[in-house]
Amino acid sequence: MNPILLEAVLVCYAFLLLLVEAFNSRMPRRYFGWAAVVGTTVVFFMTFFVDSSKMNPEAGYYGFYAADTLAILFKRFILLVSVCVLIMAIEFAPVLVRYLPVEKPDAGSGEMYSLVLFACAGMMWMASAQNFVMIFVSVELVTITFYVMVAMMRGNRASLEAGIKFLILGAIATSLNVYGIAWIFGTLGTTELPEIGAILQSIDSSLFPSLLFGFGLIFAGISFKVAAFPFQFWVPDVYQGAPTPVTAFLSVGSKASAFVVLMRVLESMLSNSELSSKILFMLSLVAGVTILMGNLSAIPQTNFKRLLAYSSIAHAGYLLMGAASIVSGNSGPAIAYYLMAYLISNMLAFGVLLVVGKSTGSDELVHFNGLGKKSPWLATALTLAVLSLAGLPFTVGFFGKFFIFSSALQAQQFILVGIGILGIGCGFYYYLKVIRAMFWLPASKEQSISSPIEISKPYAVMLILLSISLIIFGVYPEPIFNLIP
Amino acid sequence: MDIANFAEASATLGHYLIVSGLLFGIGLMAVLLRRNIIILFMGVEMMLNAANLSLVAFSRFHPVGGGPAVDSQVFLFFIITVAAAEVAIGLAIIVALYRAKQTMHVEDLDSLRF
Amino acid sequence: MMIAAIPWILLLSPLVGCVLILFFGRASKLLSSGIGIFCAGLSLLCAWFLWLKGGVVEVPSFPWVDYTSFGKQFRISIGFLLDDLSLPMLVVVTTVAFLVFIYSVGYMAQEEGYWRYFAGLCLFLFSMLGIVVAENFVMMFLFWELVGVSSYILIGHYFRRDSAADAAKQAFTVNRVGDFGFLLGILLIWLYSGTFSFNDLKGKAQVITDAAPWLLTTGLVLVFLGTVGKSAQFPLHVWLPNSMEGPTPVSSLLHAATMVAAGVYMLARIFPALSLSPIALEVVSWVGGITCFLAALMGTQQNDIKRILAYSTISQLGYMVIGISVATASTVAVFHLFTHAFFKCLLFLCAGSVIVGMHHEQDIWKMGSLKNKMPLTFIMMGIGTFALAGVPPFSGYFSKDLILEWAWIKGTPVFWFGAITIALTTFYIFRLFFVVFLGPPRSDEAKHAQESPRVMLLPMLILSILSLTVGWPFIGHFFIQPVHPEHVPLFLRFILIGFLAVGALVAYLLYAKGPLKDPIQVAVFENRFYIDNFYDWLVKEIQGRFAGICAFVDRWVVDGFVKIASGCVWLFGFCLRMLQVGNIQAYAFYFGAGILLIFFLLLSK
Amino acid sequence: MQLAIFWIFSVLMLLFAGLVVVMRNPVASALSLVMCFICLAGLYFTLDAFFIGIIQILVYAGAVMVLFLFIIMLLNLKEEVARRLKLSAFFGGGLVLCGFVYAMVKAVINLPEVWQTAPKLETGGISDVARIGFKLFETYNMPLQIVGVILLVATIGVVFLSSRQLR
Amino acid sequence: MSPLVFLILLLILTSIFCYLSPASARRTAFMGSALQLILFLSLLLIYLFRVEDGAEVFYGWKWELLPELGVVMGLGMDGFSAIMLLLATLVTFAAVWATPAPERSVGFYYGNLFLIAAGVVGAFASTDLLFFYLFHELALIPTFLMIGIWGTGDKHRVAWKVTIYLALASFVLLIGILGLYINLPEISRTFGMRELVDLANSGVLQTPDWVFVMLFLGFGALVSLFPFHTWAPGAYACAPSSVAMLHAGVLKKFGLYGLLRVVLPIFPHEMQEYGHVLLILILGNIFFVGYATMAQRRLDWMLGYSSVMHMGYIFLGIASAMVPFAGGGGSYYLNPLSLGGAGILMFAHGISIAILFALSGQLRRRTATLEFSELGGMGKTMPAFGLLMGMGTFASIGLPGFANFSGELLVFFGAFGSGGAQFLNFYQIATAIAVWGVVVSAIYGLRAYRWTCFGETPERWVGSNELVDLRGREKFAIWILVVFSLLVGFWPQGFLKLLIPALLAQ
Repeated sequence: MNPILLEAVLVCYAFLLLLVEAFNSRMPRRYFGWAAVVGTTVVFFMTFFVDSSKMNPEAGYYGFYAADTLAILFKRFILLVSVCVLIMAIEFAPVLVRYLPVEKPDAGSGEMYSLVLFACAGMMWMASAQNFVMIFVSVELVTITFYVMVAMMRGNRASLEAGIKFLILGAIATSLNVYGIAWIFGTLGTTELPEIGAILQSIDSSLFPSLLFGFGLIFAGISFKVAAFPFQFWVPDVYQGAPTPVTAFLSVGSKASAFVVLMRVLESMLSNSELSSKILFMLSLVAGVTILMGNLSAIPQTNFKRLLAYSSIAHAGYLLMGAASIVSGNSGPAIAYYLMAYLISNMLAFGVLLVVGKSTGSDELVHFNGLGKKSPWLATALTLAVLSLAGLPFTVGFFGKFFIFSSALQAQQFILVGIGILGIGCGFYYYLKVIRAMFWLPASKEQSISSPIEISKPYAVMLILLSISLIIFGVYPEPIFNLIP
Repeated sequence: MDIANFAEASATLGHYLIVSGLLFGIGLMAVLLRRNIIILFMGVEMMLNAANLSLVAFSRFHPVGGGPAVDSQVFLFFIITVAAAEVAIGLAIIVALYRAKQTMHVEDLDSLRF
Repeated sequence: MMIAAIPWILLLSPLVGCVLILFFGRASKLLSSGIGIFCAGLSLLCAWFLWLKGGVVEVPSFPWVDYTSFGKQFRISIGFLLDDLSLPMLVVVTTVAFLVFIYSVGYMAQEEGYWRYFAGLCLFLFSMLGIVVAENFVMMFLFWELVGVSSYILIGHYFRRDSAADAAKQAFTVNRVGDFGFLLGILLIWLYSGTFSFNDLKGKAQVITDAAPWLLTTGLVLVFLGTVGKSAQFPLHVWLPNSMEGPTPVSSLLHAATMVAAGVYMLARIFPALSLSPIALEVVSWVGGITCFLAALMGTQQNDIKRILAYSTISQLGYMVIGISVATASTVAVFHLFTHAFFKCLLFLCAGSVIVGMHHEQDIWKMGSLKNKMPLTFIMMGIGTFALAGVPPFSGYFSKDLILEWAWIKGTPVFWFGAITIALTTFYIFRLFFVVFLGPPRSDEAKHAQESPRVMLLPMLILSILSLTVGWPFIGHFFIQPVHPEHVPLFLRFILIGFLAVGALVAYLLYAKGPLKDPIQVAVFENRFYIDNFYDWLVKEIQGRFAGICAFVDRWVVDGFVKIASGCVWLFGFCLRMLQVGNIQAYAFYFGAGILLIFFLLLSK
Repeated sequence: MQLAIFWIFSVLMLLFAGLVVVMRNPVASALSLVMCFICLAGLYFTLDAFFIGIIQILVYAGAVMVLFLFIIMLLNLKEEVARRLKLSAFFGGGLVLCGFVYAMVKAVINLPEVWQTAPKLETGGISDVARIGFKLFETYNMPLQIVGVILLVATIGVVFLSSRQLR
Repeated sequence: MSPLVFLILLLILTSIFCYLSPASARRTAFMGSALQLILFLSLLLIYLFRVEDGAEVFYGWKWELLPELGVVMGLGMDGFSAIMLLLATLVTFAAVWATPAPERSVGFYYGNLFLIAAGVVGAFASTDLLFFYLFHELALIPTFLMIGIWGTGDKHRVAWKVTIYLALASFVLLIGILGLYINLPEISRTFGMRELVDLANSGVLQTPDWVFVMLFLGFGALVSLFPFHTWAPGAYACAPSSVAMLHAGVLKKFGLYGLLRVVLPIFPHEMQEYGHVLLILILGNIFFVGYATMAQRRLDWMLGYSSVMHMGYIFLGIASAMVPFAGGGGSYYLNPLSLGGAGILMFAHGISIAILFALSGQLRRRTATLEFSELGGMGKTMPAFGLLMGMGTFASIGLPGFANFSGELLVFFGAFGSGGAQFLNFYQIATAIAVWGVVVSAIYGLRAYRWTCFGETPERWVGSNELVDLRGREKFAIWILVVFSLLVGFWPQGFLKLLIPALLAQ
């Protein structure tokens, strides 16, 4: 099967859903959500039948689209994220609708599902993008979709505020990105990454300043998506304000796809050894500061969603640490594995956050007090999730950290490793705060009155699957590892 | 400077790039200094256009096959389209915000912080 | 085969008894005492058998630790060294112990914790026998510590009494201080000689001395510290008087007859090495002399019947230590050890009998006129008193004077300490004797005192016979052949007798008439030269303060670093969070600054 | 000649851009931006990018800015009230601006042939539009389709975010 | 499949059953703990009959998780791990049987407890450094939860501290482990402990100094090496007694095990070079912490501090385990005395501290306080308690007959001799101070015993029926511990036969 069909099918399917939704106002919107889930799952399974050789690079794509193992891996990854996000969105629909001016109780949630699909397609394109134009276009598809999704709860001020922040800052990042691309193009005369890599191998050093100027701007643009210092400031605010499924999508999907882009850009830029030393130094500095920023600022947090936002910054830092250790040769798999671990654990965390937030109406950590008593299963799932995020053994997060740190050590990044250790120490503190809230602290009076948290069955199945895979891959990482090139 | 020279004289790549840089900077200043969100957004558009200017300049000064490098102009086409879409969405959000909050002030948007 | 098993039976039967009592003894008093006496009796039989049989008994040893690496063997075995020193000692220990076991049945009849008591005694017997048969330093140290435990358990028998609890603790702790030196000494000797077996010691010690004499001296002095602790030598003597808080039979067995003598026994064991080091001998003799003299001085002003005897024990142990240091053979000191074991045990048993008769009143100034109420006790106590004072036909005379003769021969000033102590000894023991048995009854208890039961009197009787006779050469030498010095001037005997007479005379003059309270009072002696107070101060002020400072430093300085570090991290996070002001323009500014940062990193050379 | 035109357009453009920042009234700002974009289109023309220049006028100066103006009018935005002078922002922004321009100038002067005039074009009679069109529909087919999706998403988004009542 | 897998699975399953059915959790816990002890004891017996000496690895089993990276889960048992497993299973048993049951959330309590136990057993059953580490971490969070929920005193602060401290330390350790791993050539990457040692001996594994430092700091902090010990006393004082037993008794031995198993044989030169630093730190443990222990006025804090102090002896054994050959030439041999002493002491300390924590937990359940000034006379009111407490105290202060004595003695012999023949060398001075530590521990140990069990019972307990004596099963469980301690104390040779070959085999 031609790999390009994946996105095509997905986009067409999303369009179809949109049409049906537009002309059939009677059908419950939930069905569209399930339809989207089914579609995404089907596309996910389609990825296993992809045959890259079917793709004729000359005929259609002119070096825009790569369907290498890395791309396929991340496409699967993004599809999985999307499935989770869709299921979460279905669960979240009642909350979403609360903030919308609607005619019917479930109106307005339908668009969400198709938007998720579009964003998913955009990310998949990002994973395949081989050309700065393609990168720009696919990134913009994702970004614009996220503008809409973040501001979706338009009756909710926080959501709108987050939307505006994301909009303005995202637009700045876009312009930085474009500016950078312009400079790279101006210097090298091409926007194709492999070609750039080839050119760079024998380039005159007088071009370096302009090249690095361009790269710096592009890096800033990508850093925005990755949430690397100092372009991470939007993250906590936007994560906190956005609807929870969107936050989850943003924190996992968007970050992962941005990382593929970063890896691809780096791969071409690092082909020149003189450039690479500078770039790697900058990367390691950014990585170190990002780890510190994320972890340290998370320490005094009291809002769980915001805490996860800071933690996602921290994880971006660890991922960048992997990227900065690219000379070790095995940081690619390490990053991929880390992202996989991050996917599972973060999705689980957001999954629990969503239902708890839905039931209590707030994401504050205080509302998790006594969860261990009230709904032990949820509490267990969340415990596993945060432990995995913290990198405790027998959860999938451990091997992520394990691989990242081993590649950093191989790259002799000792200072970075030191910072990483400090960050992990902080991480334990704030992740354990969640566990403390659930198991140590008694629930406040008002909460104990509120009814037990109800979860729909499919949602529970998702949580259980995530939890189980979190443990299984924590003990037996080989299946994931085999997927990684 | 005589007339002939004047007629012959044309701007160099450096000129364009510096002008584009200045435009970018002014756009950034708009973002940093103004309080109205719409004008902030305008500043962002200016920054984007500054990038466009560099692209066009580069395409003209690094011709491919005799003509200007069309790739970058195509890219520019995309940029403009995307920017338009972005503006549409952005303005929709701003309107929604205005409806909800009756404000356009960036400083009123600080309920999410720390 | 059979014979080889006997030493093991000898050693282990009290241990088995202890375990049995521990598990079943609570059922009945009879069972406890029965098991105890049976086991002690078994040991007694074995001991006598071995001794009477004589000759060398080859006993297979048990490897406690045995390892060979790189050609060096390290072996600590639990084995038996049955020779002229240990066999008589076994006999004495088991005999005295057996008698005390029997005595205890009567003495403890009304007490609580009967099983605990007998278990402790059995444990003690086991450990004491272990010391006696020990073939090497480590084994001796092992049992050395074990007797400390049993002593702890037995002193703390009345553990609900604060004084008993404290005394037990003190006894153990002070002994541990001694053991500190003992163990270091063992380590040192082991390291430089490569052995801790007593058999090899002599030869190996010669090797060390040839290489570095002070090394052996240091090792021996450290080992001697063990003796100082266990045998209550100055300055670690303070625990012994306090240990009188235990039941009287315990005081008699452990803190008079056997356990405290273990230190001397150990010195006798290492005598071959000790004799190679004149400096070590000098140290030993001075410590012995000072102890002997000071303890006697303190004893003169005590009012507690058991404490007087305790100081007397310390003083007599001092004699033995002097004996080790002055004579050319260890048998001199050991001889005194034997005689002392019998008569001091007897004295304590008599004191116990008095105490029982007086309904647990121990102050001698509440007694008096007991010779009528307790005639048998009176007689036997008299025998003990004479023996202790060293009145000629009694056993103490032979052994003590022998030591002083040796001291005279050696020409050390320590002799004069010993000689004066004779007077002091006679004085305080006669003071005790007169005040308790003569004079008017000084309290109601004294008026209504009764003779003790037969089960107590029988052991006392046996012991008094032994106390009387064991010093006579033909009987004593049956146990041990002490070496007599040659050329002892005759006047020396007169000097010693003279000292004895002076002491007795003064005591008679002062106390025989039965004064109601002590006519002389010397605060320094009564307060034991304030040594106890000094230790109290040391423990409370110096050690306590130091411990407090350590705890404080640990809590606030060492942990303080941790606290400060974590606090800094928290504060840093809190401040960093403040960057997140929530304003888009601020974020945009950060963006701009960030880009500049990246440019700086990338574009700067 | 070209240089003169360049200077005219660029100075005007920067001037109007400055006005966007300075003007109090949002409408005035928006109009300045329109002018700015028109001048920018002029600059495109000096670069022989006629198609792009026209697109610039049509899409930006036309559609986009009308949208801006429309919204400003719709919301009836008043003049910005200066709450207080944001000195810190001013200086910070100035600093960033200076730094950025400095870095850029540094990059510019290192470009080879940066101060040379543009080479002559030999287009061979094929028009700008045609070349772009061929490129767009042939080589850049795929991004173009993605851009289509972007527009679709934008439409959905706008409808979703601004419709009064959702069905 | 190795029976050790069943042992670990048994513990994990017990844990899961406890979580799932709180109603029958208590019964499950009792059964599970007894079963695992019986299972292990039978395994041990089979082991003893089947193998020549402790060097042999038995019940070996490997599960190749990531074969291309050398990540393998290896289980196996040799003499040393057999002893540690014996300790782990014994203490697990006692932690269930001898401690008071929680008042609330019984299922959760036992679930967590068995998770800790599984971690402990798994760690010592691992032949593979990575899984050794992983299993240790398994205990981290249950500990956190248990201290926080069922602890006493300043439990929340303490739980934070211990968890984060240990998490950080173990991460430092992980970096060290990774340092070993990445310095191997790609082809022979492994985490197997013996393999690593072999590779180091054959010169394939060349490690820079930082690896040693990381490993040492990591393991050291996990064992509460001075000055990284401040997490320990409070944590043990405030933890519920079962956790304190498992943690202080067994889990803490993890670091020592790692030092003996991995660091010592791989870094003989470094161990020699840094030996003096280590000796000074050890004296911090023995002398400084020893006196700090003496100043404690609560039983639980005293026990916590004492467990830190006693680590010093084991460290002394480790520090003196590498002895240069007399001929010089930069080669070393392992000192079996120090090794054996350290090994025995690990076992001994585990048992004795477990006894004491079990008893202190029982006492706290009855009196609700462990302040010495409010206790006293328990030997009368609760005779069995008093007896066992005495046993525990005696064991912990190193009285002959108990395992601690033999361990300490061997360590002293090993340490004293390892400095060479020069008089008053560093090792000898350190040993002398360590021997003084024996006096110090006697002082505080007996003080504690005297203040709890001796003297008069305070007014408030007179006539109250709260001070009931230990129940049969509690006594039984503690007696089992005592018996094992006595067994080692009376016959250390039997254990040394297992221990020393295992340690020298590397």
